[in-house]
Amino acid sequence: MSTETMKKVYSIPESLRNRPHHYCPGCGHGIVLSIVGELVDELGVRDRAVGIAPVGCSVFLYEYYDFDCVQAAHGRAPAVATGLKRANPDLFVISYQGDGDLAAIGTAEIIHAANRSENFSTIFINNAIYGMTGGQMAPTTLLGQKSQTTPYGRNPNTDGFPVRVCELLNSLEGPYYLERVCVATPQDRVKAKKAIKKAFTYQLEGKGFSLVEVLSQCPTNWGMSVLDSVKWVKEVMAQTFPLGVFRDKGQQK
Amino acid sequence: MSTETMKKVYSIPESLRNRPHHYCPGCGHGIVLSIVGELVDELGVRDRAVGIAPVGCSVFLYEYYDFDCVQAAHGRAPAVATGLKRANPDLFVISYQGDGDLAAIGTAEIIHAANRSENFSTIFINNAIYGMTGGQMAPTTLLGQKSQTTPYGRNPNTDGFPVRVCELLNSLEGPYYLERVCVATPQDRVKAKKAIKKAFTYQLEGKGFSLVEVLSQCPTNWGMSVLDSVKWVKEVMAQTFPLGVFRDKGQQK
Amino acid sequence: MPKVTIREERCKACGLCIHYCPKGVLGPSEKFNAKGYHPTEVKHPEKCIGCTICAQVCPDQVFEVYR
Amino acid sequence: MPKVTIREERCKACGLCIHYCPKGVLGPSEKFNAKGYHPTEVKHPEKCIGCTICAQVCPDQVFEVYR
Amino acid sequence: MGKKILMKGNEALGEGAMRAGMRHYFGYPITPQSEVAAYLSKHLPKRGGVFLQAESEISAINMVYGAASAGRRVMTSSSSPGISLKMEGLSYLVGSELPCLIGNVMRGGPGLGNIAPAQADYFQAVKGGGHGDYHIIVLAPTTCQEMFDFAVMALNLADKYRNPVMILSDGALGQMMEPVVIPDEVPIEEYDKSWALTGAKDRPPNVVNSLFLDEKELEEHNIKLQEKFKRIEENEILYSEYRTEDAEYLFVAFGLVSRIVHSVVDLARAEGIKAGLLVPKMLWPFPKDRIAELAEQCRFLMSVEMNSGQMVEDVRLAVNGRRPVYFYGRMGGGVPAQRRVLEELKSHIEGGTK
Amino acid sequence: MGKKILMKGNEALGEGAMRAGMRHYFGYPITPQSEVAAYLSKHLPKRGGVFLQAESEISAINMVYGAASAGRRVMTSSSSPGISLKMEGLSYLVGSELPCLIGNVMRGGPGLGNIAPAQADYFQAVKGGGHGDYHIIVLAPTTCQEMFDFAVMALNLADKYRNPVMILSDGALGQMMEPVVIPDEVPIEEYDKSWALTGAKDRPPNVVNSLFLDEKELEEHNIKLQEKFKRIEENEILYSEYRTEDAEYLFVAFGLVSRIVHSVVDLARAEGIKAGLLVPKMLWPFPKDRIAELAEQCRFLMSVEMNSGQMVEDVRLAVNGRRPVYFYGRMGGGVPAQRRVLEELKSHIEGGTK
Amino acid sequence: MADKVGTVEFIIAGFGGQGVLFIGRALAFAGLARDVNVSFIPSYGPEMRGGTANCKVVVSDGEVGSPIVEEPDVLIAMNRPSLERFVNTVKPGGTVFVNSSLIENEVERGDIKAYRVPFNELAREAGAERVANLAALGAYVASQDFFTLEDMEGAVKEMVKGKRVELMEANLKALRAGYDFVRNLA
Amino acid sequence: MADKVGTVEFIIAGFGGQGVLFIGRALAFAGLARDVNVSFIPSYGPEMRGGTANCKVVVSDGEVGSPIVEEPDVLIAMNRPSLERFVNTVKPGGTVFVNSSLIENEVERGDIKAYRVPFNELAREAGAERVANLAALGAYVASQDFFTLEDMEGAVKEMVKGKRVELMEANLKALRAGYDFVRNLA
Ligand SMILES: Cc1ncc(C[n+]2csc(CCOP(=O)(O)OP(=O)(O)O)c2C)c(N)n1
Ligand SMILES: Cc1ncc(C[n+]2csc(CCOP(=O)(O)OP(=O)(O)O)c2C)c(N)n1
Ligand code: SF4
Ligand code: SF4
Ligand code: SF4
Ligand code: SF4
Ligand code: SF4
Ligand code: SF4
Ligand SMILES: [Mg+2]
Ligand SMILES: [Mg+2]
Repeated sequence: MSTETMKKVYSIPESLRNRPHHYCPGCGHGIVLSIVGELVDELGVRDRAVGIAPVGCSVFLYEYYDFDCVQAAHGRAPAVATGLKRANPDLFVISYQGDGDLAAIGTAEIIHAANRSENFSTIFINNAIYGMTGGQMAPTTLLGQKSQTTPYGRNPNTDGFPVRVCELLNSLEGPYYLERVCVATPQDRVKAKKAIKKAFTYQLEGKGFSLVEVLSQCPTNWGMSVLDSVKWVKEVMAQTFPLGVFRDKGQQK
Repeated sequence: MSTETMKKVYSIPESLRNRPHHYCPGCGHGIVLSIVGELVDELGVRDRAVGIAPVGCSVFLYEYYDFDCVQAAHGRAPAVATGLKRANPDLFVISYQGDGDLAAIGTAEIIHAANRSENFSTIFINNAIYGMTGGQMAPTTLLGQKSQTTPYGRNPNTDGFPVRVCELLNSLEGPYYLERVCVATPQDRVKAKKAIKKAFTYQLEGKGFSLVEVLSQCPTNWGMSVLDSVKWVKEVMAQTFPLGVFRDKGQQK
Repeated sequence: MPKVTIREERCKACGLCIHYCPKGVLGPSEKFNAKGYHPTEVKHPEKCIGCTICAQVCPDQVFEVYR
Repeated sequence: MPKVTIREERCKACGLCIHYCPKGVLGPSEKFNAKGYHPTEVKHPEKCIGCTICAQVCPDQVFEVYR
Repeated sequence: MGKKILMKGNEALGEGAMRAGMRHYFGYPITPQSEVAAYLSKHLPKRGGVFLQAESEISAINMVYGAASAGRRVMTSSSSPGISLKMEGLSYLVGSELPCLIGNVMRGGPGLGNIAPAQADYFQAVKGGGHGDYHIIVLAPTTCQEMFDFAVMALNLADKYRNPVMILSDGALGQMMEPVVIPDEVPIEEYDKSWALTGAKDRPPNVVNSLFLDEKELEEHNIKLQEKFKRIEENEILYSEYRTEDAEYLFVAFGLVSRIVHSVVDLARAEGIKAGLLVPKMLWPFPKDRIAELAEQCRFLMSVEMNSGQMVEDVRLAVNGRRPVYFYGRMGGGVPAQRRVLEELKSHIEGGTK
Repeated sequence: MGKKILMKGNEALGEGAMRAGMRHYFGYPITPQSEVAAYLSKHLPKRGGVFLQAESEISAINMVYGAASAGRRVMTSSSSPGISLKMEGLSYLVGSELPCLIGNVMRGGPGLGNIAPAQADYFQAVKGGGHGDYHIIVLAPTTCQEMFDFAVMALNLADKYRNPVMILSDGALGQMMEPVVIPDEVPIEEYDKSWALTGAKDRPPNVVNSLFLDEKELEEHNIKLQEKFKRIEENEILYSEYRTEDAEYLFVAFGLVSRIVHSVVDLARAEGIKAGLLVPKMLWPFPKDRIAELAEQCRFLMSVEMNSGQMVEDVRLAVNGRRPVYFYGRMGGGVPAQRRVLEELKSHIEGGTK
Repeated sequence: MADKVGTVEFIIAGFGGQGVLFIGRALAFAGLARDVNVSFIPSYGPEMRGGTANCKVVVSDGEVGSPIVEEPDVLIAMNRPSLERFVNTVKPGGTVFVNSSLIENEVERGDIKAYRVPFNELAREAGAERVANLAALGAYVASQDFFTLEDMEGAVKEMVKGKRVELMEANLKALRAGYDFVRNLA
Repeated sequence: MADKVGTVEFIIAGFGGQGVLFIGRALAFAGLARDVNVSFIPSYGPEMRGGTANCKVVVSDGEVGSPIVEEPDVLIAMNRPSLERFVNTVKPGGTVFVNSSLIENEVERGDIKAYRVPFNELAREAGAERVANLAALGAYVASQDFFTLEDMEGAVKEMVKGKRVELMEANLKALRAGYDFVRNLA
């Protein structure tokens, strides 16, 4: 049977450009990229979407999304998103940040955007490392984890504790929806997509600030094989960062 | 009876310089200043104390404390304290911040110092306003409260919610001790002093990060009489910012 | 007899001491101090019990208390 | 019959599709692609059930799935 | 015609920007620019605009980045230390070619300094306080009226060149009140904004970006920017002159100081000294050709500033050795006194034009 | 004697600082300076020091402020955008007269730019990217050995003058490996630190501060700072020369570029063109007197830089119109090619010294 | 009433709470209403809170050059530190208004005209000590012939519009009291 | 074995994972051990991840001027894009090493010497495809007479000390295989 007469049940989303990206083999960023593309297609918002590319491994998002994009300074995506959305509330704003970006240099920006409940959606890629710069400690690096700047393992006495972003933001009144997911297995991927869809839908409904934290494998900087890395997400990382819904004002009613 | 033969039961603490300060009449900052001076005397740490003066109404602290002092850039007192304490762990470091300083521009610094459980004490003056610059909205300004930049009252939809610093930091693993007090009445002042003493003692014991939040009247920028302002602290402000101990690792054991 | 002294040039007339003194010892003076305020003065020295409350609530370190 | 196609020049040989394909349809090729990887290829086309799992777990948008 | 009202310089800045179509303000409080925010927080909502007090100056400049990306006329303002915090953002704005207005109401430095008027951020504004090769257009008003007028001009220029424009004023100009004529109609120039992020509907996606990982691409991007800067230098010079026709001694001064020196010129002339004054009202681009021209007719030049000598370097570069260029300045909030400036002038006349 | 080992420039910087007694490092990751942090995170703890990865560049520079207040030798490092974020902190450090070492491993700009080597932060470093009147000492190494040596020198100078010192290198110098001789003994100079915050035991309290609300006080403070800057200018000039004795055409270049131009000089001489090269190894203070002197003997000067023309302004100010000063530069990470520079030189020779 | 004002430069100084900026702004408003050029510049401080305050005003038929008054024609000193700080900067031939309620010192210069007026007392009589600044303004008006009392009343009404109308009456009373006091000296 | 090396400039280029930086560093280490001057400069990218990589090495008896090699004496091209990008920059009279396992193209320039060596196959035979870079290094060593095979073995041992010692054997085997391959061509 030739492909012409068959139904295409999966192909690269229309909201993504048909060009290869530079993520490493097996990187969680690539999977989330597909999810965002699929959802922008499904929700039919491509022509009012604005993607924000942060500084980090996802810095080239603007080359992958096939819709309007802006590249934000390191950590400042929430401020840029705020400016965009306040300037034009009709835009559908997808902010995207890594853990160094969001939970270190950009701590103030994410907290205050969440506290003002700015009406945009944040996808937060927690890979427990600074990926792009070659594997330094992130705020989310696990205790004992080695990195370029914790060569002897992260020590809570000198380097602090892994920052749990959903829990931190959940102490604020502003956020509308907060969930932590991962993309380690096909089943996790389904849940992650559902969560991001919810975040997007809430934005379309004008509900305010949503954030979906994705535990995301970085085989390169974890120094693991891809298969080990997805296992590590489930078995190790999720111990420190439990999966689940932290806040869903849409369900409270 | 002449004063010579009497016991002096109160006079200006030795750790404070005997010179007038510039705080407005009735300002809570002035009361906390006495408390800090009394405690530095009582704990006998004047000769290894370093006070940090933030940018805000307390910017001149270095002129009031009679011990070593450093003036920090707006919001960065926790970073300066970290540098000092890491450089010389024998120093007794008293960081002092206003609510604009700590909970707006300095959000990232306080969160990460707390998360690393840096071994210094923070006194956090929450007066629900930017005092020094003439009364703009602070992160802690109450909903509906008018200020120079919320002339129509703080609106959660555009200006966000009052940030509860103790609650926010309590979502982190790092802090050792967190308490919220006020200095509206003589009784409150006693509790406030006890709390700050605890924070200081924990530092001397090397326990890590402590913060005491003080709800503090700013009659000038609240546009109230001094007596109304202390009433407002108790009756209105404490509704949004409940007093009490949020974390005390010393008591958990 | 307990007693308070006032460093009147530091007083900013906020009134907290007057308000919280349990014995009504204190009150505002008629005159101006160098800062332009009417400083607190001891109106009823005989009533003072030396409780230090005035000193504690005073934001301007005006008082010395003797017992 | 369900079917997958592979845009082999995008593949980075991470192996996720091979690992997660419930039917063992996929495997690594011997040859290099332009990026220097041994791309995934369809080893057992007849076994494919068109479940799209490969496409979903692929970080590199390599697959098209037909049913 | 318009109406004439008494306004603070800071208010005039805010009002001018609003009249020029600015509807989005993002800022963080700092003295002596607070009245900009106070004024706009009151008036922007009434005109359907957005006033947002950001959590920091950094956040504010990045909100500006976002709103400018969306194609809106947008501004922020601050004072010296707060402006320093915006340096990364400023470099990004230029790199991404985003128009916006930035007000710097300068105060004494370095560090926390004080809140008195100063002009010590000249280098930062004109040479580039942020990283990389860039320029911003820098306007230097001298009156409250110009605070208003230049805000309008700034927003027009920003859109025209897709480049940030800074209004470099100081605490005195910001705090003082003068009558300001608010015209009924303000000349808002419209420029193409098809680059803005409005949603990729019926057009290819737009991208706002300053990242060019490939060295060749980044170099091309830089060349494009440099060409733009050159175009600006050719088209946009702004200065005024006072009694220069026959001046033998040329003062150069900007902002508040130019008004003081204006009075000094009169004092000098009254004593028979042929002094004149050139006031750059745009600091970048700098009126270097005109200064070079005037240098020919003068014995020497003298730059008077509220700093340790910054603009004087640009005057020297313009004069290029033709004539001596002297400097007189005050720092830390000190304002040059007329008599003192006059003395300084005379000392150089007497000392000969060494 | 010491031992000779192969090191990256970034590592040599870190090692040099440690050898000079730096035991406190506060930084935030950024390419192309990451190896400084990687190296120090490994080695500082072994030597009883503190390596702390801060939550941001701003936090890092303020931790430096704290540790410097305590009287310790301390450093931070970053690259262009990260350095921009330190501008407020830098102005505070100078204002409070705190010694420290700041490494800028420059990359392409403006904005996010790229991670290729560049020299476009010259103005920021030399003219003052932060607010207020200030200067920092700026060292410009040209080899991995100088990355090491200048780190030592920087920490000595910082303590000597109670002023921040910057090492301005670039991505290529940071990433390249060369043999570095690590001497057995490093010359650590000791200066008075009685101003440091060590606890007011048996002495009056010390205060580290840059706030002087009173205009007169702030002006006095500034005058004191300016006097110090003057002293530095008088004492601390650093440059090297190559074939300048009889040079008719003088190149001026710093950092990596100076090594390229060094080769160009040989190429030119091989063709009978009398080229020479002056390499400022300290950019502030700038070797202006020597350049002015050499200008007398030359037909023209030419500044070669990896930017759009920044140091050339200081060369022009030094030459003050005596001779033409040309510029050749590459931007965005482009490195000047030897042949291209030679052509540029020849084109000006042929074009005449207009 | 004169048509031309020439150029008059003012320094008005006192404690933080004494309303010296109000005096300055009132002069500026009145000048604007009379269609002359004006500038007003406060010494602004972080001290919302006691401390001292002053402002500088220029009123002129021509363009206002420097708004920074170095040598005033008129000094209004509401307290002693202000008098001490500024009295020697007054132009020869200038005028000083001294708040005799708070200042015991005499003006020692012979080349300027000094009015000693008990502004606080006049204000207390007018209904509120805090409107002493208006008494000072009134005193100045009485000393010259460009601004009329009506000009100032207009400016004051304009300025206190809306807020604190309850003080309006005391304001106007104090203004007139200061005016009358100086007129009666003559 | 020659005593002097003169000045030799290298460009070594390939895919991200092909270990081209290792080759460059090995040359630099060997040079240091032989007491000549060296410089090594990687093209560093954010791409830890596939993509292309290259490095530049200078070995010289004299001072190293510019470490940025514009016109190499020696090019080692581990993949096709690298050959295409750099082959025309090689100095006339220079040498190119082409990884014939991955590159079908011939070198078209007549003024340089080209060695086509199947680095990947040699490495596979030596025990691991990923040590193809060592085969390339060996091939270069065989083509000149300053560096000896022992020099390179020393450098490699120094570099892999501690980590990945398990690969040491394959490394040294591949080094020799590349060396032998080129020697046998002669
Ligand atoms: C102001 C500034 N500081 C630092 C950097 C360097 N930098 C680039 S990406 C990055 C961190 C990336 O880590 P993360 O946010 O966790 O994203 P990931 O790469 O892991 O997805 C850093 C520090 C920069 N570009 N700008
Ligand atoms: C970088 C920077 N931004 C802004 C300011 C201006 N500023 C001085 S104090 C202050 C806020 C003070 O408010 P808060 O921290 O609440 O202290 P308070 O005066 O209320 O005690 C601000 C914004 C500054 N000095 N530096
Ligand atoms: S470094 Fe890590 S996060 Fe970045 S692309 Fe590679 S695998 Fe993904
Ligand atoms: S403004 Fe408020 S906080 Fe500041 S000194 Fe006055 S009363 Fe206190
Ligand atoms: S000591 Fe007690 S009783 Fe005496 S004046 Fe003070 S508060 Fe009143
Ligand atoms: S509390 Fe202190 S400042 Fe306030 S009135 Fe009493 S004495 Fe004066
Ligand atoms: S569609 Fe399902 S069965 Fe077919 S190859 Fe993909 S994962 Fe395997
Ligand atoms: S998941 Fe995609 S990239 Fe990974 S091996 Fe399969 S096809 Fe290749
Ligand atoms: Mg990360
Ligand atoms: Mg406050």
